[in-house]
Amino acid sequence: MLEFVKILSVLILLSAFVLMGNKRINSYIETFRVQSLFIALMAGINGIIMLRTEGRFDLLAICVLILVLKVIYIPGLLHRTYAHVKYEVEKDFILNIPILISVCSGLVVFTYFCLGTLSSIIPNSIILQLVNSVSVIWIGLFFMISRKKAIGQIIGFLVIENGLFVTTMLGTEGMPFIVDLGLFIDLITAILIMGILVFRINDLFDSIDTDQLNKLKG
Amino acid sequence: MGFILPIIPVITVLLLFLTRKSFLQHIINLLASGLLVIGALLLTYKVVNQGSIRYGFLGGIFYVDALSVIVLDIVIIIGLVTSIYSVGYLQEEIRQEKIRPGQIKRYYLLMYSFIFTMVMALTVNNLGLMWIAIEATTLASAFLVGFDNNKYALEAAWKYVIICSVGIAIAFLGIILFYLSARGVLSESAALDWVALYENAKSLQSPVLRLAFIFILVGFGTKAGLAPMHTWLPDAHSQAPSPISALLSGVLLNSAMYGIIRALTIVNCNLENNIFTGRLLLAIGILSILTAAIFIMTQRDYKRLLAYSSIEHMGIIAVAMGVFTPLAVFGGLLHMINHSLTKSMLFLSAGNILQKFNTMQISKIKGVLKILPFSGTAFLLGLFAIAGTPPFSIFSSEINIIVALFSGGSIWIGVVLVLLLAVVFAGIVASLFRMFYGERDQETLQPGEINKAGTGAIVVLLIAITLGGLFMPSYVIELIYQAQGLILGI
Amino acid sequence: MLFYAAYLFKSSLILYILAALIALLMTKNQKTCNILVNSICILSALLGAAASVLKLTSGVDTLPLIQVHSVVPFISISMTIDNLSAYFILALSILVCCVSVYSLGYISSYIGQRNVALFYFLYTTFILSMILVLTSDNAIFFYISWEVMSLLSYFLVVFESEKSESQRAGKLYIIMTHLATAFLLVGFMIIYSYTKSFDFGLGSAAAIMPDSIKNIVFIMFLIGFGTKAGIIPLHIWLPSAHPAAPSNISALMSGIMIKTAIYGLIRFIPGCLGVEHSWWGITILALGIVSAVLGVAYALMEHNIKRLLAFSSVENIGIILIGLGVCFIALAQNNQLISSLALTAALLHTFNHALFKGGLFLGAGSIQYAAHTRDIEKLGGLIKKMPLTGFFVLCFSLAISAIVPFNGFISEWLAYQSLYAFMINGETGLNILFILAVAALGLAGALAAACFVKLFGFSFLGLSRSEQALRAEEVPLSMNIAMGILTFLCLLSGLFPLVALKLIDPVTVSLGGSSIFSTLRGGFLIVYYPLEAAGNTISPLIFVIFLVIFIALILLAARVVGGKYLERRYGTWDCGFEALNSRMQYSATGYAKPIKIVFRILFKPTRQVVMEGDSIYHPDAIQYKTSYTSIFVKYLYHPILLAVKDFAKITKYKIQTGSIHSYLLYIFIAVMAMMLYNRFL
Amino acid sequence: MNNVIYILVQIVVILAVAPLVNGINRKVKALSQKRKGAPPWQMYFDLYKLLKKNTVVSNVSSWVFKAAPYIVFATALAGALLVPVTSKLAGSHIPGDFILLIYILALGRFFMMAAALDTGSTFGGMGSSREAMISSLIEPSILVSLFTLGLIARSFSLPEIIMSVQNTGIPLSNPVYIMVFLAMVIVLIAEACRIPVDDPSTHLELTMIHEAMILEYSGRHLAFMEYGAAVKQLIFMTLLVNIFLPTDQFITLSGLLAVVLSLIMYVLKIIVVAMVIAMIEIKTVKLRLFSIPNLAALAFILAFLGILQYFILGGGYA
Repeated sequence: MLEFVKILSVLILLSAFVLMGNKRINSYIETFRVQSLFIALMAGINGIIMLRTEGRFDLLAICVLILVLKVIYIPGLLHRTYAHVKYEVEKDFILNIPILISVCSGLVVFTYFCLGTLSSIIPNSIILQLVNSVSVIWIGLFFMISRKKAIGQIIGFLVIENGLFVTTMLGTEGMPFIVDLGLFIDLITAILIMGILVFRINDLFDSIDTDQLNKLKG
Repeated sequence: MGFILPIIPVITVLLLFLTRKSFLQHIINLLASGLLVIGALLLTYKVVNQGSIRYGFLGGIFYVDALSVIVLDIVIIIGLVTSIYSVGYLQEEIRQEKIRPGQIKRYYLLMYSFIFTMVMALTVNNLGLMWIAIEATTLASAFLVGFDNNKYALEAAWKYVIICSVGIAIAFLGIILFYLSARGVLSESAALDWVALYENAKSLQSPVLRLAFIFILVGFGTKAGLAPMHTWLPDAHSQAPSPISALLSGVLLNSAMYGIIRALTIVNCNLENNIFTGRLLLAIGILSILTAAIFIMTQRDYKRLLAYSSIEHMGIIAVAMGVFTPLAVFGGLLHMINHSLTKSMLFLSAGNILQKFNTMQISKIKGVLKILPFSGTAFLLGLFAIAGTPPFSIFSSEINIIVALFSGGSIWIGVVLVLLLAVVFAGIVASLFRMFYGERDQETLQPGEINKAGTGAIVVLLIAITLGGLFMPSYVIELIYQAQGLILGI
Repeated sequence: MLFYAAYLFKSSLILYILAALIALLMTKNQKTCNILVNSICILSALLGAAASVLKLTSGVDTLPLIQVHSVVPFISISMTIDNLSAYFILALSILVCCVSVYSLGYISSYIGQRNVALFYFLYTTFILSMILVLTSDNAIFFYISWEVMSLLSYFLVVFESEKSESQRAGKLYIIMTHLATAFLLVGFMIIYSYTKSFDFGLGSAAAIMPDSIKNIVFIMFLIGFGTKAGIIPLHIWLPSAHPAAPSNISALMSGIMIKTAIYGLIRFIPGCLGVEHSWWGITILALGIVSAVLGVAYALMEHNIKRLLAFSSVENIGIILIGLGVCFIALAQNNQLISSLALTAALLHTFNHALFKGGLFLGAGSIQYAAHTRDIEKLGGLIKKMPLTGFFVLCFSLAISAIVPFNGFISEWLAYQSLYAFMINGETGLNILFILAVAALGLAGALAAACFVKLFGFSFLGLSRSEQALRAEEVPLSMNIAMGILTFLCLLSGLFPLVALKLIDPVTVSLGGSSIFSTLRGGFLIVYYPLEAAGNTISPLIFVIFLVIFIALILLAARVVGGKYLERRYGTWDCGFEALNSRMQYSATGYAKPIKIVFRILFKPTRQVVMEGDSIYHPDAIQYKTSYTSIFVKYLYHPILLAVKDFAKITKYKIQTGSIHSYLLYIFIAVMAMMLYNRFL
Repeated sequence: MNNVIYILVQIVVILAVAPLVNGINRKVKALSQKRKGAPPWQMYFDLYKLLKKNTVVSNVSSWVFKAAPYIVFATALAGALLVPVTSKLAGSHIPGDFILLIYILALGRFFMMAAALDTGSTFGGMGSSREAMISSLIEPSILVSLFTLGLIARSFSLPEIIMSVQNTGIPLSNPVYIMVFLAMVIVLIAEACRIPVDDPSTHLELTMIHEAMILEYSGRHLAFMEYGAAVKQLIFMTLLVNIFLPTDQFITLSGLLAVVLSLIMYVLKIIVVAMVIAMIEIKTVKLRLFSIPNLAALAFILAFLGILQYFILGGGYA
């Protein structure tokens, strides 16, 4: 059953790549939705295992939370936000897709290389997942760097958070429940705040292109 | 006694929700900050006498010791000063019709939730919860930064939220690795309890810890405004309302630095030396000071200048922690205190200047000393203080750090530090001093202080930092020594 | 006796503090504040002088005064007074006494105009800080008081803050001095890293530190103290800062404050490091030569009296440094007699310069008080309006030009003697430097004479060149009394040099030198030096007596031979054109022009002539503008400043681009870099 | 007692000889111009006459103007005390060395320059400023040359120097002395305001320096100014003849006769030097003001080379 977990972690990484390959904001959101779904599954599997072994529900609860929040609520919220703000088709990313993709793969290799120091003390199965999830974080960060639109950056941030979730669920044991809970609350508020800010930006700047946010320099 | 500290802000927030009259809101604000100070002082007294305190309830997540109390006191005292200042500040803003009376409520709500998050961050003993609280500080203060709701403020807020969230996320990765490094050593519940971690530091897995420290350094470093993660800081500090800038600079940075110090303690204890952490911290610290020096030299906006000077001082503290000798740690902690007092004083007096002249452009301002005799003088002296000129208090901590550097063998870093500090001073003088002198050219401005109470607070701070340079109250020193012991594991 | 010294000294300190407090309290009642503060200052200055004389004559070296330790590590107040500090405090006290007498009248013109109370607060604390600098025996405390001194003097420089020149001067001053202080701090810290102590455990560092480090520390001290002393090329703050301050403050700054740097050099380099390499002394000597000549050369070009005086301070610092340099070389070759002889020359000149330069600045103050201008070109004929001031300024001018019978001559003569004593048996390479030093002293002396003929002649003699000079009248008595005392002291220590030398001798002895006093044979009135060479003897007093006799005889002869003295007053010869007016007089610019042209390499003089009118052959008016630029500012400071500024401006926008993407990229890179570091650890 | 005699001799001889030098100088010049010229002792008459005349004082001027002549003259005399005209009396001398001499003369010069500014006349200022330039340029040469001699004689006092020279054979036979001698000649010309530096016999504002300074003086003031200048000139000549052309060592006998003899020798030497100077003045033309620095530089180089040689040869002259 742990095999599923491994596969899922790979799938999550893949979804990150796919996200990087996307061109349109709507498709960002969808890809994110899919990625969150994978994570929910992963949490579910781990949860079942944990329920069997230790009889703890918290991971299952987290699974539910993820489903509710990240698969349903947040993408919907983003869709709505995006629907409100002005929308014109334009090239959203600073480099072209192939280069971005190759950079991402480079990131994965880099992460693997840098986590090499741990190989002696942590079982390989965990290293694999660790590498995958950490690379997801870097890819998310890189996504934020590479996208101009505000919403693109929110998505990137969400991907980073996803990466963090996956990392928390390394192996069988997750973080203490309260921490995960706090993480969720923070996440929600963060997204809300960012959403509100996006509205305001759109009001004041008539665009959500963050390249226009460059008045403060020096 | 400590557990009331988080509660007071919560109650305040609830009360503020209920009240409608701005008058009442001011009263509540003052009362709350006063109560906080009393509570904090009692707590400090207790800690000084009986060392660390752990509270049983909520699974014992509340924990206070000398280190957290130092930062806590800073938070609450600066909080008091700011709240006193805010009253006059907000009234003046309303008089100038920059904000609507309705916004006062929002202001206080945000401010107290901000304070609440910071108090939380400083009173929990669980790295995870501390992280949550610190992340929450970003969220609470985001709208405060964007409070003026113009293009610039909004841009600043956006950058603030994005960059800090990203940074903090990276810090969380570090915390996960901490957790991972404790696999098989500690039970799950205790695996993030930093006391437990500290006690079993020797048996944690070093390679994981090293990675963890890197992520935590970058993550909390972002909040603490260390270069090259500092980029949000000048924007946020310059665009936020002045009292909030004071809070950000005097308090928020320290709480972030607190997180780094906690992690640092464990990692050094585990590695049994400070070579690894020392190099990273020294590099980042010196880089921060250098960056600040470059930016201060040709700065045109006085609030930005102050912000960069905050970066510089965080850098100094980082250097102190990197050296990690008793003297250095002592100096670092002392520097935390002195810097927050001085810097918040500067931001508050800058706020007066801003409200008087309605510009942040240095070149547009003349004759501050004539128009604002008190806050102008405070600002001038404060600048000398912040640049590390004796007899002000920042000098006394800087000298400790420098001595530590030189006696710790890293002479050349010491030389670089001293010269960089001098350059920063030169930069401040060169770019900022012209606004103090000369006749006032705007006839519309009539001399005289606005915001009397606030100015009073400023003057009190000024006196504090002037005397603090030569004579510290001995129990403060006692407290610092305790914290130093905790950090060094003596 | 020693007990009394400490007692007196402490009481004078307390009095200064009292004065400061009184100044703060009496913001309303400025007149009484003026009188009260000054009288207290005079009293405490006298106490201080008495204390230091007692100390110097007591024969005991160090006398600990105050020890207060604060809870903060390394922050402690610890004051000790030894012979060196006692000597400098003596100079300080004498000058402070006179300046305070002067201020009684001088500041009365400020009453109502400016915040006199604030001024006096700064004034007294400034004096206090200088005393702390001179008495602190702990490096950190020294550093603190040094910085406080700079800070207070900065506030005094910008006291007349509405003038943009004061602001610029203040900015330049505080920046330069703070940068210099950083070097000092580095020096102290490096010493600390070896000795692990901040006390002036004199000579303690010498044993432990390796040579290379000692050299570095020496350079640090040289830069640090050199800037405060205003040696060329670190002098640029000085000619702008001294004129900006009120004149009585300029007197203190030029008379004492820049001497604290000399104090520091003597205290730390022989005292703490121990001089082992001759090149230290050689460097200082060379710097001294350059400062002496260039300083006075620039002074000659100035037409603002106070700028002129400031530049001449640079010259005198140069002369002092020549003495110090010789002293250090002698120490390096441990030739005690010559070293102490040279040190005596330096210290004596320090003292003398405090007297006459203080006096000259007071004179400049009186001129401004009376004529409301510092521009020589606008003055003239003042000696008829204000004869006393004129006479005193004349005496100071003679003294500073090292002309017999005033005190300046004695110290320069001693400098010559020490050079000579060295050359008798020094090695060739050094001797060439010494000869250059001799030439430099001569040139500096002559140029100084020219410079002060210009100052005196153009401001006091001839016709008044402006309205306000015409309307000038004699200044209040107190101001003249102050200058009178200083003149008297100049003459006294010029005629009876041994008075001063007796006080210097303990200093040189306590600094490990051998007493030159044992070799001062002859009567009390004659300075007599049998060195290895045959004795060189001078006695100014005898020559003054001769001069008086001769003048008497001449008058007598004239009376006898030429009969009664009949004088006819008539206009100056005007070549038969219409009567002479003030605009026909020679101008100060014209006066300095020959030398400007001779030394044009230093000044890069520029001029522009504008002919107004239709034909250039019959111009209605001719405008003649001339100016000069200091080569140091032009070729040393401006380039550096510009480079730094441009660098900062460019990098500023390169780093803080305003684009959030680049900001995120920084974080990204930071993490990656650290992870790599960790990987390769 | 000795001192009294010494002082008297000094004063008398110097006062007596000083005007003669100018006279001879003028005479030689006159002859060279195929003129008969005034007798050599003309200047005595002039001084006497000036003393008897009553004086005109500019109504612009102050006490400095009137004090200056006396101070100039007095300082010149005081300086004269330091430069023994004969070494036969120099056994006892009054305390003072050549540095004192230079700075005493500086006192006189200071007042002369100041007084020139006192009348507010353009000529005065011009002369004063030129004097300032020349004096400051020539000062290093004087000091360095005398330092050299002082080093050789191991003493700064001029009598000692003169004594020491006498037992080194013929001074002008060794390079050090030659260099210093040449330097001193230039110094003398500059200090005595002679062509090519200055032209004492002109009143053309383009050329005059010293004359411009004392232009406003008349009557007894002028007399003392002139006399002072003459004395000063004689001081430098005396240095020259007694140091570089010593003759006293050839006078073997002692007592009063020796003194008289050496004084006669001295006067002869002075006359010769005066003539030589006159010849130089005849042969050269007045330099442009701004080529005088070159002359001064030459003097300094000579002096510097002199002392350099002294050091290189290891000071083996004493």
